[in-house]
Amino acid sequence: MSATAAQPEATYALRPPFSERWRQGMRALRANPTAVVGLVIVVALVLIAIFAPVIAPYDPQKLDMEVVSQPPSSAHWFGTDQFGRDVLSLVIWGARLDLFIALSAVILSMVVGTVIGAVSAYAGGMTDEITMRTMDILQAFPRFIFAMGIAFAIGPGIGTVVIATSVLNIPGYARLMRSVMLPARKSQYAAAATSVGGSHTNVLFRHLVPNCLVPIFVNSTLQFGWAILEAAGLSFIGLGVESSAAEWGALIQLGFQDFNAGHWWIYTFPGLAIAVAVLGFNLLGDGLQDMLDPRRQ
Amino acid sequence: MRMLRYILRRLLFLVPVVLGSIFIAFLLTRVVPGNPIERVAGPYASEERVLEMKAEANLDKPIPQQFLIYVNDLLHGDMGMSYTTAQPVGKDLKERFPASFELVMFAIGLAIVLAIPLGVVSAVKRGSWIDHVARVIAVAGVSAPIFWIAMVLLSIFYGKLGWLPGSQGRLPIIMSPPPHVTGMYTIDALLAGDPVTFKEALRALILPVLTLALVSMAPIARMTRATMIDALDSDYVRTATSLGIPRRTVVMKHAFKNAIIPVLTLIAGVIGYAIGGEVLIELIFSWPGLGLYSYNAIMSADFPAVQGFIILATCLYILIYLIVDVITALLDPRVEY
Amino acid sequence: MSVKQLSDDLNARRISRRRFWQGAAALGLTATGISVLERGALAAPVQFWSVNRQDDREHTLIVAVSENIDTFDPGFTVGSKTAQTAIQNTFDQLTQYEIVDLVAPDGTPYKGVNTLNILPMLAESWTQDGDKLVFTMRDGATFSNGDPIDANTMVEAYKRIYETNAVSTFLLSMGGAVTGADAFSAPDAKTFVIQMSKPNSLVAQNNTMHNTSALNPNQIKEVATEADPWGLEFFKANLGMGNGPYMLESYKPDDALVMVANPNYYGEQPFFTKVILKVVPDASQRVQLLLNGDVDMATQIPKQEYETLAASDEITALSIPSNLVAMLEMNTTLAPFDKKEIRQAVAYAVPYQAIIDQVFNGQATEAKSLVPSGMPTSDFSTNMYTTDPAKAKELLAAGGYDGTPVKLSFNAGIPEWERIAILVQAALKEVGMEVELEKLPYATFNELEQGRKLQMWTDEWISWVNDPYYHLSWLAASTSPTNYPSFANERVDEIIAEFTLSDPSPEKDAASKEAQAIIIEECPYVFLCQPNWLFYMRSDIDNYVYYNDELPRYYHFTRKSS
Amino acid sequence: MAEKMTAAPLLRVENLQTSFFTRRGVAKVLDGFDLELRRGEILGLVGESGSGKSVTGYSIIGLLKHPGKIVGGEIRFYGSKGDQQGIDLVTLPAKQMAEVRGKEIAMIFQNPRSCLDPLMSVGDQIMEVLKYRRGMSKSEARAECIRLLKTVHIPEPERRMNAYPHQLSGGMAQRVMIAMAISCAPTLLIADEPTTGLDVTTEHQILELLREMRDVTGAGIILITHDLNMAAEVCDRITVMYAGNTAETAPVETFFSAPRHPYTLGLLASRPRLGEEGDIPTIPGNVPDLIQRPTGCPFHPRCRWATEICAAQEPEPRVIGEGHVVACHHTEVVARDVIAAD
Repeated sequence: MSATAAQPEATYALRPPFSERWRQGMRALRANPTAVVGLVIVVALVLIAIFAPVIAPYDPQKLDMEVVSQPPSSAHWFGTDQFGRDVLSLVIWGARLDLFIALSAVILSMVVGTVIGAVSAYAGGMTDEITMRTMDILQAFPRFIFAMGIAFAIGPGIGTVVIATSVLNIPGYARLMRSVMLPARKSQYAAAATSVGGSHTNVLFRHLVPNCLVPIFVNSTLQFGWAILEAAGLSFIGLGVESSAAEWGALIQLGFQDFNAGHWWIYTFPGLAIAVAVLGFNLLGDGLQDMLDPRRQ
Repeated sequence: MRMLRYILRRLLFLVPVVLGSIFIAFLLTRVVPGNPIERVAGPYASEERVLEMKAEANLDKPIPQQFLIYVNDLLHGDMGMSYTTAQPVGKDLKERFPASFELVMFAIGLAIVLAIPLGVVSAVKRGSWIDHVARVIAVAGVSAPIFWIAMVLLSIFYGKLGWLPGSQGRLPIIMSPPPHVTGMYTIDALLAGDPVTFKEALRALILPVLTLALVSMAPIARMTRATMIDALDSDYVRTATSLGIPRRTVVMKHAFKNAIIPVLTLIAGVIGYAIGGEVLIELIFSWPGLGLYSYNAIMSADFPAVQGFIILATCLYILIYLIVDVITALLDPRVEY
Repeated sequence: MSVKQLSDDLNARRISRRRFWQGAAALGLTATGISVLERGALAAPVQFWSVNRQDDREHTLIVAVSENIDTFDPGFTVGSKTAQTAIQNTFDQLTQYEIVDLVAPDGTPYKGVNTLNILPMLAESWTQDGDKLVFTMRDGATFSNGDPIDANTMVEAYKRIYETNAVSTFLLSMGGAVTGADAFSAPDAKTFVIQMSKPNSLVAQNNTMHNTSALNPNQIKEVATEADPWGLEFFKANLGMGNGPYMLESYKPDDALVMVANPNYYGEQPFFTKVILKVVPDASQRVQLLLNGDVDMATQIPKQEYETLAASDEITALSIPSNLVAMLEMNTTLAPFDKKEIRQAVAYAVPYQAIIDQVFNGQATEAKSLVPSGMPTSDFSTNMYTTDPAKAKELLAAGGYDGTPVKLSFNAGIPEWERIAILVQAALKEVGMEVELEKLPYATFNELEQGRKLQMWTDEWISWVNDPYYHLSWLAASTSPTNYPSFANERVDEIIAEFTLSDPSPEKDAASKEAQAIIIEECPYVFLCQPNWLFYMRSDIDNYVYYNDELPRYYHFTRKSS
Repeated sequence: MAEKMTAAPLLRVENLQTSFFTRRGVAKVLDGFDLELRRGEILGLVGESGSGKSVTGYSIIGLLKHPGKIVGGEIRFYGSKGDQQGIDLVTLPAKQMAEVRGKEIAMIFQNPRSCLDPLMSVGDQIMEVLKYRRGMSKSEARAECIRLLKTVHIPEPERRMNAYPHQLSGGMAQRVMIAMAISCAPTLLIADEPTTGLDVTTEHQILELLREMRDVTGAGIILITHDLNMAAEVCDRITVMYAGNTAETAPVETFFSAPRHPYTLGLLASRPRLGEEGDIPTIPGNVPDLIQRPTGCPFHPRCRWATEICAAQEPEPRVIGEGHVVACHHTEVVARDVIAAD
């Protein structure tokens, strides 16, 4: 622990409340241009996702054989695809579907992972040992292949993509949760709470978990990017969502079918959408990680 | 000797992990609906033939028994026969391994060469525009989908410019591989003293390696930056500075050496990820490695091949971690062994 | 010790040439055989020094293919085109089709085959004598190691097909034409006889295909084990010693299959002394390689690439009418498609023209009957299905469609299916049927299709034998293993049973048309179109011959001198 | 003792202002701080956490970390050559400052084990300094290293040289630190809480060692500590800091016998004494927010003698005795009260 004398030694008990740290974080955000770029991208994406029906100039599912594979024009800024669908509209609606998939995958792995990690840390002993070894095994699995295997096993669809992209994130969360929990378990929080007669479950979930959530939240921001990429990868090899869905990976996959025909707009714009979205989440997560880590302020 | 004992102890400790991975790999293939025999047999095979084939593959037995048979075979070095290549899985994996290994090693090497300086510069110039640019560069590589990068790189450097070979695998199609020693064409070509083959093997590696390196860079750069910042803020760096040790020496000798140890562990993870994760790269570049093999295996429900690959990948992952642990133990006097 | 092992050993320089000769002699190989083997074996390691390698580019044909070998056993190849092509080029059959000059609809002349004129190949001559096919064996035909081929060889080979219950059994015994292994005999070494249950023209046609390729009985004996007397394990993983113009030099999955000219071939030596089938799994990369001239040919090219390739001066793009029918199939035993009206509604909803234009780049013709237009007795006249959403809605209502969404499944490996599925999904949505698309890896797709578990799906069919009854037997007979819609109609079954093996007659033709009309009316299949056979090669490659099994015979090809 | 008091000054800090530019605002951690150190003198710099003691140390040696910055004042250092003019460390270019560090001014820190590079043997670390700072060859450095380790009373120096920091006890590590610090014979040694985390016996030994080093090298030492007992044990003079200002400076005897600043009184009252039971009185209130400093005397919100003037005007340091300087408006009142209480 490197404590510079300019700052009072931070002890666990003395850490300021979450709201204060959050305010500090927000202040810090302003001093961190890359994170701000990330935040702007993420907020923009979320807005696009929410208001997709309003923003999108066309119905993304409307096939129009009159305007097949048109390059970008004033009528279709991003051109049209092989079915005459408006690529811009598809990309906009894609934000909705992709964010939904990523959010579901992250939440699923976060919930399962943190519960496993928390219980494991709290229980200790054999339970902890066995759980963590299982996590070791999962973590040693080749990631994409495992996702492919799961997707293959349960068949295509949105739910499949969510499950396939989330399973291998579970160990990460469990480990993180456990590492945060172990010192926390010994801290005043737990002692104080048990001394006033809280039950174990109560202690576990009411007191310890909230104090571990910040690093997990930061980690999730980074996981978002991965989830989007992995979902796109699954779509590319045909194990993803429905072909006609407005999902970025599926759009790229369809676009690549016309790669040699030079219809670059069909695959480039969804590709850029993914790149921008993932970049946004990564920059934001990276920045948050810096800011919420007291040592790197 | 002490190190050897340490390695043995670590290996022993890993036995349950390997067993567990075998079990999960086995389970994963058994939850797949249906079974591969019907597909392999085709629509024309008679029912008796299908049953016969199932019996041969032990798929007619209860799953626990299948597992025991599988583990028993494994212990005898038999990973089963692949349904897609009609060859023993062990032989398949052995043939594919050098192709993937060569690709991954070059890529990780490139990623390290690019990412670590980026991370170090970022940390040393923390908060400056250099830091921000370096961080964006590092993160940008991991942001675009890997298959998208691969396709675009190919269309530019092969399709448009013709500078680099296209999706034709490890050597130009009409060239035959150098005499087999390691299975890694660049090394084998050098051993054979064949500069032309070496050059071509290297050229074939450029694009897939670049693609894989781009996605491997970000975590390494990010981790280097973080550990480097910690190290630069550390008490021992302050001590060295307070004693007037030149800045260069402080940064490179004290801070960097300390910062790199956790990065090594991360690199192990990145290698592990790459070995199983370059499926899409191998697919697009027609690279006859483990990724393409496992892709074909999964897409054709080739149980033994999928299981074999997962077990190999898991063992490799563990092995890499072990190697890193050993390196760490050698570098860091605090590690007890 | 096997021949292969021996040559491998020599290859890897694990043994000296002396030991090789000793081993070879021990294996009972003839001197010619040994020298061939030795040449083949030595070829690879010597080669790496020949930096030039460009020398033989002129006579090397490079083909980008999409897939690996699934099995090398000629009796069992039904999946991998690469496997079928390798077998077709390394084995001759007893007979072959006559090659004729044809002209494509766009005016391009090309070579094709006349399936009605079957010429001898390994046989010197053949005749059909009532219920007997009699082949007179050629003098001097040998396997690539020099082992002679005579009538007894053929008996062994055909016996293996029957004894192992191979896929080829299915072909030869269609309609009960050839009932068992005892149907094959050799009255003398030069005469090989196939005894049929009754006179028919089907067996002679089926017999021209690669599935009847004869393995070397000596090699079978060598690799056989007690549990596996026919060497099934061995021949699955290893290409048998052939008798055709090429022989296998090497095969590495996901890399390449290399064939070289067979010096012991009884016929003419091919122009291309070496053929490399390079596995390039990604379709657009195969096109890139072809456009850049790194390969001479590319197979399994998605239809949407036609325009790009046809526009290139450096590429010859052939668009040849074929008997392939692309179909939307419905399971007649699963709701809602167990109702004829619902199936017909789908037939009225499908956007036929959009599929031909958008999916097949216009390189397809309309298909209106199960029997394709290029096959005798094909009859489109009773087909009334056009794209008519109003009519489709009407029929959906008549069929009592309750609005339950249906699943349209397709094989992920083929981009055309995906495009068709998206078009069909939109069209059906328009008439009030919600469709979920289910993109399946081919393994899953095949399994579910064969298990009759799909609800609605896309698939295609081409009959290698240009005979409507052969075709109907596969697709419409209720007992057929490939009648995936589970279509069952007594009259159709009756017609197939009665006429499949019968001699040509006006009644036979009329019955075929009757069956077609019934199938159109019952509508288990919606005939989307007949896509043309598209074949791409570099412009300097010449002499492509189109066979209706779509497998290229590389020994025909030549390279134009520049 | 007396002749040391009259010795030439080694360091004179005048009106030093060091601020931390945090995201919340500018924290004036040192706000016009004065200090004087003579050669061969041990000066105790005491105060609560956050009073700016360590920042003073870092300001002098030029190791302030971002976002800390010296914004005003002078640190005049008279160096080993006894330069009459001295050099101003505040304005000294970074390159020359780096020359000064280690050679002229050295610093030892708290948590000595973490102050040594965990990956290098202690011998290598000392030899590294000798190599870079004194241009020694490897063999020279080795010999010198052994000598230095002997100087700081490390037994078996040849063997200990090969030890890694984690293999050393805290006290041993601090000895190594001291050996490194004196390796270039600096004229000024800043010791920042050098005994934190050490047991009482070791603490005593380290302090003894510091004194010995002063005697041997004649260097001036600034001992930064919050522990008055420790300061009493080893220091010649003590300066009390409060919120970045000098509250009181006095020779050690005067400091304990006649303290005159209210804050000093509070500190003295709250120090733990051996053998005493019961509650230790603490100074009420908290260290002030350095971003929004109180007006006038920074201590006034906590001071029981505070009057209106204290809030309005910052007290000027006043000399009230031999080397005794106090910054308080009410020194006389305090003195009267203290004497009365005694």
